[in-house]
Amino acid sequence: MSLALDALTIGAVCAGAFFFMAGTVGLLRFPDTLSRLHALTKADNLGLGLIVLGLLFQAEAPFLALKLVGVWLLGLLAGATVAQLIAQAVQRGRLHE
Amino acid sequence: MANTTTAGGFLLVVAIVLPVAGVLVSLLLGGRRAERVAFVVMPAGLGVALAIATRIWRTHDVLQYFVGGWMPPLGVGFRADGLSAVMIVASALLVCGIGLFARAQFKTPPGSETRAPLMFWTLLLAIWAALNTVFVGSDLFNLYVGLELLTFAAVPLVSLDGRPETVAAALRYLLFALLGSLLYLLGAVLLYGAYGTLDIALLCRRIHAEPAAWAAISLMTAGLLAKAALYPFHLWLPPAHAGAPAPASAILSGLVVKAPFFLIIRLWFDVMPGMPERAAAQVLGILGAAAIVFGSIVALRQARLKLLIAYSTVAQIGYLFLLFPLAIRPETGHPWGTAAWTGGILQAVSHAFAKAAMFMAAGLIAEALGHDRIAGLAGAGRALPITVFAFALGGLSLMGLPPSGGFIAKAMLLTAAVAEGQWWWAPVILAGGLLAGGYVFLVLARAMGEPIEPLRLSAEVSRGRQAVVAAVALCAVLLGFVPLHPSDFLQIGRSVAATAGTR
Amino acid sequence: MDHLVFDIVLAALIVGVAAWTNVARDTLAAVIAFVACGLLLALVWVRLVAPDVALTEAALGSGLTGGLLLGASLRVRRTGTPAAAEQPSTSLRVAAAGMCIAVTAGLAGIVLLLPEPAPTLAASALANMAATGLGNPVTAVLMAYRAIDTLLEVVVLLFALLGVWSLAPDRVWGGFPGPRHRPDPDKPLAFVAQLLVPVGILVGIHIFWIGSVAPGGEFQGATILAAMWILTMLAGLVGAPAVSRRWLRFLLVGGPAVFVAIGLVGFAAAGAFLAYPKDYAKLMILSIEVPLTLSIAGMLALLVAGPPERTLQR
Amino acid sequence: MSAVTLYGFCSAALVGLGLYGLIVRPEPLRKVLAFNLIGGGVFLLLGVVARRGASAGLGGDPVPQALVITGLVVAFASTALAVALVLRLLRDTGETVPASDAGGEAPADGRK
Repeated sequence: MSLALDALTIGAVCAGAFFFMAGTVGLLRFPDTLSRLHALTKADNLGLGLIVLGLLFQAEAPFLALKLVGVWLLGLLAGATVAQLIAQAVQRGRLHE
Repeated sequence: MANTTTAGGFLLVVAIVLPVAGVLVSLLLGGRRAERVAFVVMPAGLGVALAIATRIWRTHDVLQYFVGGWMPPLGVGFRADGLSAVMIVASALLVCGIGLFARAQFKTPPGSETRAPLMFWTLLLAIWAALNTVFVGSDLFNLYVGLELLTFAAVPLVSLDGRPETVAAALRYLLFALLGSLLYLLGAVLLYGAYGTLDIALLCRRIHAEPAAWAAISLMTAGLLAKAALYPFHLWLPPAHAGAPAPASAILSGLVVKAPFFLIIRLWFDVMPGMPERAAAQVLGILGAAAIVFGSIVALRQARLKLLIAYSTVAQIGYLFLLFPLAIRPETGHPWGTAAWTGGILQAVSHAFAKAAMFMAAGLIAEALGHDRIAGLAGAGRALPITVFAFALGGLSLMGLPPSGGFIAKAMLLTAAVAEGQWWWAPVILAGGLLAGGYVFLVLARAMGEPIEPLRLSAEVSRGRQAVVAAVALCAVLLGFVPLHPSDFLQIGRSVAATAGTR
Repeated sequence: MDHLVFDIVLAALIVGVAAWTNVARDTLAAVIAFVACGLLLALVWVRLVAPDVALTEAALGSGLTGGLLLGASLRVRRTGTPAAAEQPSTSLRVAAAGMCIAVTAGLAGIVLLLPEPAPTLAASALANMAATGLGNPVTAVLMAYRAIDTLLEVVVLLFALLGVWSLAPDRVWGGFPGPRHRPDPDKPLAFVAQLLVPVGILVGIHIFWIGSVAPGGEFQGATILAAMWILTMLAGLVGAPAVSRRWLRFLLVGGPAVFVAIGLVGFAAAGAFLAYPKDYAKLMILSIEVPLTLSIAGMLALLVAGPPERTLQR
Repeated sequence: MSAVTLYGFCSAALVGLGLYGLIVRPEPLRKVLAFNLIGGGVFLLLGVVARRGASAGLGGDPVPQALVITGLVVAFASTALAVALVLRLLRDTGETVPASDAGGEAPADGRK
């Protein structure tokens, strides 16, 4: 049983790490701010979600699992807000490159 | 050493908590009441300081207090020896004098609260609390917090009038002070890592000559030198002390730079007695000698009175550091039995009074004449006779002429140089006195001269304020009547270190 | 050590990011690198089994300090200052590098020479904890054994705030700190503030509350509360309070004042300043901590907000 | 080499890097950043000392851990005061960097 859970964790975390990597590559390689933002937020939200999912299999107490989900939700919220703010700044021409 | 709180030890807590409470109440009440609170705290604080000194004097023993009843190494203690008592009383007297002097300058107008008076009165009490913390601290981290208290109370005083050049001076001062604090903290961390305590008395028993201890003392000394503005770390001092309002300059130059010097004494003589090598002490002495020569010569060439006084502080700080080569591992008995020990500490105290008086005198002159250019001082002696007289009295101490505390201090340093066979300090001490004579007479000669055109005073200066300045200067003169031999009082509390650590 | 690879990577990352803060041309980039460095350091604190410190480092050392410096570097940039400041000569750089390498090498050497077994106060801190009624040894150090440090440290914060306020121009004294942030309900920041702040306040109180038995405490909780206050100010939901407001003075002074007062009660009740009688220790510590947390939160938020810039009168 | 020693080296490197930045960077804000790096190094060293003192079932000596918390708060206060001074100078002296740098350049000279 625990072996199966470990395998699930490893799978999910590896997948999450892959998405993080993809997002970072996008951040570095894409030409303009908006597409960088796109790559970063999409991939990172998915990556974070997968990692949290993987760790949920290891959570010993329900409260701990709840905290992990809380981390994911806060991460989503922060990512979305910052992306909005940066996009607004780009639209108003306050940000170059 | 009795490992308990001594009777009367609570006075040490009161000495710190009283001005802190003053700050809290001032801030809460705001407006005019800040000044009133300050004038309630000042006599009370002076009373506490005198009570501490009399107790130490009568019992001939240290005062000790363990906060919360927790013993070191887990807890934090306060400890006041003869040296602490002298510094506490001197600070209390000066704070009260400066407070009386500043009353006219930082009067709160009726009605709404104004910035400068509120800040001045709260920061004055803040500096007092910080100084007392440094003087009674016996835990190296607690002392770090005390040093930071001092920094945060002193820096805003520099830029109190808000001119851009004073803000720049305050920033420069802050950067030096922060570097000093961090180096000090790094040293304290190394000591904890090596010996598992920050308490000075315990460290003294556990410490021995090894790389960690050497590195710690070097880092801490370097950090404190930056705060004490010893040459070549003096760059921040002249603009900061000359730019601050006169009462603030008086407290910065008179007291604030003495706190790091006091801590270097604690480190070298209490934490690691007998450990510092003569060579290291010679280095401090050489820096001190360089400060005396450099500061005095640059002071001679200043065109503005306050800058002249500030550079003179750079020079006078140099004298303090002659204590180290002359008192460490003396041929004759304990370091604190030497003439250099008493002389160095007397120099710290008498310079505090003399310099505070001179800065306040300069402030009055600038207020009356509307400027502080030395070339335009003619006629000041006639217009402000008491003030110029007070300036001259302060000058006596700087030159080392009798009767003044400075004379006794420099005479004892000179005696020690001869007795220890370190004759090379003697010419520096004498040359510093001559150069000080040069810049003091330069100012006096100008001030006593007849103005070419009749002097127009831009402001009236009350007799009361002039009298305060004269009283502070008189304290420096009165110190000239202490007996010219090693003081017993300054040796109270030293025997602990002697039995515990001297090798 | 099975985590050694992780440790090596983490340490190398920290050194690299720290070096980047020196090298980066742009101050903003340097600040961002510094924030990253702080977050990585928070991980190190977890590795060093110091979760209390990890929380403080992440919230205060990296978060609030980073926010403060980000705001400052943006203001510097907005005034359009060219990076024309004279750069130091190569010889100075080489000399500085040499000195810094020497300092680093010396410190590293001393780290290797530290005594084994290391001196520690862990046992005595643990042994005396029963007298404090606390379950977290770090909180016991902060609130009992070395309570005087904590008291003086809060006073340090207050002095620093006085110093910041003293930089206000005379005519705006008593007014509002910092630039005005206009309310704009459509903005994402206002949305996130409305959503996040209630949660954040709960988290802050939770972290403060569990500090007596588990990692957390007044400083960590206060930092989160301060961050929430700053967020609502940034979003324009509430304005920064005028520094002459009486309630604000109460908020700031309350914590240290109660600390001193209860310390004096210790004189009477337990025979020493800041001593707690055994049966009431927990209660007394808690009655210090509650106002202290609020005061610290207020001081931290106002330190970020800066000196008064706008007058009371319109 | 143990992880604790590794982080000890890391703290030494942080102190060195911070000192370098302090000497070499003329802009006051960069000096403030450098101070925070040195501070980070000093606190990390304190953490290493704490971890080495792990005993009695505790993961580390709580005394130095508490000192770090105190130190972090003090460091934040210093940063806030320094930033306020820099910004005030910037506003008063307008857009010129050299004037705002006058306060910041000195430490580099002072250490020569």
